[in-house]
Amino acid sequence: MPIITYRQALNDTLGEELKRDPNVLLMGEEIGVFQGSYRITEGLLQEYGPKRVVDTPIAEEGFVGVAIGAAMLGLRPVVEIMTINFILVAIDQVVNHASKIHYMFGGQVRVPLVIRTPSGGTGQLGATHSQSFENWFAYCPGLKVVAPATPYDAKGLLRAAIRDDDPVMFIESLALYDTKGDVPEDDDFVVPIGVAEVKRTGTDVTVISYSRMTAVAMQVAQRMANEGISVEVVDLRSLRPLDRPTIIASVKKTNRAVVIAEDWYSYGVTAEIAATIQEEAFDYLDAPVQRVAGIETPLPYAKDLSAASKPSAHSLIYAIRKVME
Amino acid sequence: MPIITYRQALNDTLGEELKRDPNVLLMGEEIGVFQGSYRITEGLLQEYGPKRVVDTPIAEEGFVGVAIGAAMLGLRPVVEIMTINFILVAIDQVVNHASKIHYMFGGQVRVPLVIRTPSGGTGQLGATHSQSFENWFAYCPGLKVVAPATPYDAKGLLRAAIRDDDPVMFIESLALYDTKGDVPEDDDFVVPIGVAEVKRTGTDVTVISYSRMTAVAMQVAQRMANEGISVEVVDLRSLRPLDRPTIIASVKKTNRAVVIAEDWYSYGVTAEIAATIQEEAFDYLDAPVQRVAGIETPLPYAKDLSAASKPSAHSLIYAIRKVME
Amino acid sequence: MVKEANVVYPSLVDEDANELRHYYYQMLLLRRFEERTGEMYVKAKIGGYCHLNLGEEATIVGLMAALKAEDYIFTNYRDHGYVLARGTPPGPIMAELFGKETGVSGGRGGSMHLFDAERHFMGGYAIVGGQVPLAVGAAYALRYQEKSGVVVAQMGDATTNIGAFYESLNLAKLWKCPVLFFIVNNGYGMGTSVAMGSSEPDLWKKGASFRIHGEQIDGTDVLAVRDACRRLRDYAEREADPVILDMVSFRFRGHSVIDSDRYRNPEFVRKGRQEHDPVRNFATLLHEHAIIDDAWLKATADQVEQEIQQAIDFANASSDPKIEDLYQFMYATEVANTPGPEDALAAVKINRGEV
Amino acid sequence: MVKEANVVYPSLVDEDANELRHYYYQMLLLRRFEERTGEMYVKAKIGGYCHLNLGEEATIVGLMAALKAEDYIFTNYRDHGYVLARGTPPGPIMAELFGKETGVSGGRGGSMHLFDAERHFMGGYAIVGGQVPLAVGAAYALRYQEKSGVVVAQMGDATTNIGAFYESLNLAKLWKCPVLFFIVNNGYGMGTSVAMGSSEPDLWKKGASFRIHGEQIDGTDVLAVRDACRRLRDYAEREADPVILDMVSFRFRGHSVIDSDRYRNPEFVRKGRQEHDPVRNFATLLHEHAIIDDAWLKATADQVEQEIQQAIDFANASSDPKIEDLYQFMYATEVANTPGPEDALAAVKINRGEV
Ligand SMILES: Cc1ncc(C[n+]2csc(CCOP(=O)(O)OP(=O)(O)O)c2C)c(N)n1
Ligand SMILES: Cc1ncc(C[n+]2csc(CCOP(=O)(O)OP(=O)(O)O)c2C)c(N)n1
Ligand SMILES: [Mg+2]
Ligand SMILES: [Mg+2]
Repeated sequence: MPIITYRQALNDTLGEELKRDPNVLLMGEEIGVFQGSYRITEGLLQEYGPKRVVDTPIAEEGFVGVAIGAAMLGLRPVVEIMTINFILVAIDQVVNHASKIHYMFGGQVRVPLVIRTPSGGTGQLGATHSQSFENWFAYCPGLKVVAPATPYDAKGLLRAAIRDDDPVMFIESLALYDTKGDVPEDDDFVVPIGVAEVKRTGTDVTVISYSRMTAVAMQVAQRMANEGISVEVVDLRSLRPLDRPTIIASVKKTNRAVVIAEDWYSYGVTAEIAATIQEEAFDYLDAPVQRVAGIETPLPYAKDLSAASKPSAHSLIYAIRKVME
Repeated sequence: MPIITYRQALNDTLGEELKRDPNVLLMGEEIGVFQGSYRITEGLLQEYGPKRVVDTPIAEEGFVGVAIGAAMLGLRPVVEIMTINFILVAIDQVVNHASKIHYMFGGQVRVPLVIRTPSGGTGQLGATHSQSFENWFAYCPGLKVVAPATPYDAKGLLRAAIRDDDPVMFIESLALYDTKGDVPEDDDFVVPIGVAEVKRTGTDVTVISYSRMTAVAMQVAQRMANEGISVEVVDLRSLRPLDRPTIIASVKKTNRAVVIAEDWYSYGVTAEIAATIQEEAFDYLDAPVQRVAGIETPLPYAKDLSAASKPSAHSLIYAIRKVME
Repeated sequence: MVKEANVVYPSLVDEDANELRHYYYQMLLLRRFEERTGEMYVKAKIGGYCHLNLGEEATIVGLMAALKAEDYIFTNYRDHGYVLARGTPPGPIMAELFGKETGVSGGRGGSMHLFDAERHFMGGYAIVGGQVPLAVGAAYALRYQEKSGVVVAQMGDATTNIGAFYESLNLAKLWKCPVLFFIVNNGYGMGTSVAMGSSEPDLWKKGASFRIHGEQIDGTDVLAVRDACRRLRDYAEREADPVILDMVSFRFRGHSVIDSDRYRNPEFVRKGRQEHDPVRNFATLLHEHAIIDDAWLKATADQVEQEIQQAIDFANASSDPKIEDLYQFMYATEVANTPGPEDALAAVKINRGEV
Repeated sequence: MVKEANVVYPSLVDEDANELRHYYYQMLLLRRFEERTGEMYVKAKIGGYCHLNLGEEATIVGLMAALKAEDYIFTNYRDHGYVLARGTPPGPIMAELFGKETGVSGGRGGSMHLFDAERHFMGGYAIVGGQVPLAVGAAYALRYQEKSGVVVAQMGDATTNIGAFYESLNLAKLWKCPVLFFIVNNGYGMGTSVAMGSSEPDLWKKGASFRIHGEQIDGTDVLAVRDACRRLRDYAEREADPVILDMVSFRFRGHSVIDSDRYRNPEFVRKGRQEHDPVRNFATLLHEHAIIDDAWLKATADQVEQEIQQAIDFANASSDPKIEDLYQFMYATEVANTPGPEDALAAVKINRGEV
């Protein structure tokens, strides 16, 4: 399998799906002429032309709505929202419309829509440009929410998302774009939506994570191995549907769990995972599930404060040690 | 103490605060000429005039932003959003601006703003008109989120919210408006933000809830008493800040906990409470914390399906029995 | 941009008499459907929020007379009349209001969320303005797929104050989408008059910031509506260009069936209902031109009554959606870890206290 | 609505020479501040996103010359020049960019979130359009409190496509708010030209749907800007009526310091920078009128250089915000169950691996 970046995996997949299905089109701000704020769509306008790669005005509510309406008539729009912070102006369209249309109208019409957007943020992006809202979407029935951690999953899940007939929120991460990994060349390879993966097996403690934090967890697991602690890493990959059986099976084996996510601590993704584990594996737990997540302030800009506000390998190690006590 | 409805408690408090402070003003759709979609503002336009009671066009993003900007210059707007479902079009203003302004600008300016809105819904309101999003706001640092369950708390918390210098989301419930209870006449009575209340003491199991579900919990606690099960009811009242000490103290006493909320099950408020309890009272728990919450679909309209999708006294009793097993 | 002078039809010679009679029949059907719906609501056969089209019959019937089968329609919550006039039988519509499995949305939607895919009726959406970008998207898809047809974005007057409306105007113009922005201007958004809500109360001028042509039309005159819609529909399709139609009509009752309308002067309402009744006015016109007579009116009224009664009977006789089907329409593409019928039964039993 | 003819100033006799020199000084200060800021970013003294005002100096200095102390200003993320021209010393601004405690926002905001309450500079907001309703709200408060003054809602050209902008226009007009909708029309929103984004590319006409007067002004001519702003500011205050100013200028570099600007033709950019340089053009004008000479230019350049170097030195010498102050500005009104300095220290230590 060739080794490529996460960015390349996304770019390849978008191109291949554009080629495969004439109803697939890309929409978003700066995805064409500018070639993508984070270069995910680089070269695609040149290759597929302005009908398939559509630069939009700054009107997220409008063009997300347009994408939903177009999907209802059979197009398969893949929308880029520059970062998840900006989806707040379009969230009514996603949650009050896209997520409900199939169900509320008795299954008469489908909304094959993908919304791609990077969440979280490192590097002093400041209070308005570094938030995570995937928990909000994961809360909403009718949506599917995926958040790949590797180039492999990025490709497989994006393909699955584009070929899926429901609205899929596809959560990316700026810090992952340059990471590298194996990606199969097989044209029909997909990663199924709704299925977590044990990315590393272990026996002492289960770490549950997704997206960028899975990369952190994998590094930490390696380090902990040197200290003689065997860490199993469950990568959620999908936040909705949530693959509870895989999480629970792992925790029943290791009897200890740490959940890590980049979002704010209270009411974030880690809350759902911890609550689920205590519910379904209570008798197997040797210690309370530890949660590792972001410090709860609007992210300060100053370098040290900013860096210190986000969960890290350090905080994961701290939590693993705590749960192993 | 006089016995009045939750609606009356809100209406009285709004009137009193309008009278007390000339910088307090009310804004919202249909709050004046129409006298309030749910009659919370009845009579206030007549009494305080159009400068203080401002009917707005249907432009939630715009007028919530106007209220924030006005608050920055010293006004104290109390905004009504007709139901929480409609706040999605204004959520950028609340989360990307109101919640961050004090922190991000180094404390130079305050945003004394209250947003009142009913959440949840009974009675076939359908998929777009019966949602709960208070968990979304509770997730956001910089906001305060309160959700009173009784006329007493409605009055005390609304007063506290209006006199508070931070943006406060004030969550109401359609089904509570006609409920009655004691309300003190003391002009300076407030209920502190950030403090839960043990609304009923008990020894066998703690039920944690807020807003309408606290009313359900209180009824169920009474019923369970007849069966010899002593239920302690912790009413959160504030979702942010969350009064973890009160929750934990109760659970450490009863050793069993059930959390009930009207919102969707996964990633809802109950997840945070359950996660918190297992974290801080793990060794005291005799059984996993049970969560009771809404079934995860866009709410179907049909009467039976609709009613059966929301948590009820029945489901709370079921969970209490389960946790007592 | 023009404010169209009210067209007067001194003679109906160029009209097909059967068609005129059909318009009347349709308007009466809408009128009586809504009145009976109000009754059914009071009888608690219908729940939730329920908004009637009373007073707006000409707007709806005129529009539908102008549309072609390939056109699509997106509406707000005040949607009963549209799907009815588009040709959906009254039975499944009433059944939806009753929340029955035979309803147009399988009982899942209710009054505000009707849908009929077959007839390109693309739904009622209850968030003010939410339907407007969707309609632009449908028109976008028509253009993308090089199909003919136009898309109607129906909305109320007060909806023209929300951001989604303006973003939609810009995108529709910029992307050459054949959209009719169809504003049912009944003078009020709940209790808020047009002038209280819009700094530009001439709603047909609201395209000015977007280079979009707009016209004001007497929405109580079914022929004026039909002609304007035909002309502008064809224009939009031919030129791939959006237009705004400001359809002035009179709201007969409160905002929804539970609104007592206490903010409108009763005399104003009485007069409005008398002068701007599209159904009665059209009957008078047809009568004057000897296109209908009393016997025909009576027979038509009877037929309408019967049809609606049949619809109510149909709705009454229909079954509720099955509890085990609670998750039925959750996803179009099944994936792992989603609940099924047994989960639905188990969960519902708990909520109902049946375990 | 008028598109103002470009005013030509054949003579500067009516002008105060010192004031003219001050404009030049201010524009140069902005120019060099931004150029040095770009350098500091490359040196990693500044992080996050960083947007410069290069090419927009006349727009900013002209505006500030027209505003009064009681006026308020709300901007987007391209905000350095505004707070600088409003009179905030360069030191605390640069310190904010460096993320220092002495910064105008205490190091919590950064480049996109400057603030100076004392000078009524009400912040940079980085969500496109988000600042616009806030500005209307401030103007609303002025009217409510019966104070004089106006509020500037600064934004870029591409911001005029978002819903919040239109809702704001409607509310400002309806509620008689003295707002200057101040559009810095630099031709692009990132890589998107005005014509690609707006169906009405004449941005000054975008008030047409709201009965709001608009004008287009040469944003590279500091005197034209000042005069238009004075006139329209006074109009807005006197009539309690909003206005739109479409300030045409040229963006010298990419959208932000990390944008390589590869979508604009290099020749186009070269020519634009040559022809539409507000600083150089104004120097030429003053030179021609013998208001300045080479010696003065040199002295001014030196002074500016020194001031900015001092600002950089100040920023470098300043301390980072203290870790224990992480929660410091969380709430204006303290309530129970909120974390404090010890919690901050404990949490940060864990994240940093110091425990
Ligand atoms: C975003 C949003 N805000 C508020 C509401 C509540 N609401 C429902 S209908 C309505 C009035 C709409 O008036 P108009 O557009 O004139 O349509 P009409 O009801 O007169 O047909 C309001 C405020 C809503 N559904 N959505
Ligand atoms: C709601 C939202 N969408 C997208 C962005 C990303 N973004 C930041 S600036 C910008 C371009 C704005 O252009 P313009 O308004 O012309 O201002 P300029 O940068 O040219 O000064 C975009 C798309 C954002 N910050 N907020
Ligand atoms: Mg109306
Ligand atoms: Mg620009």
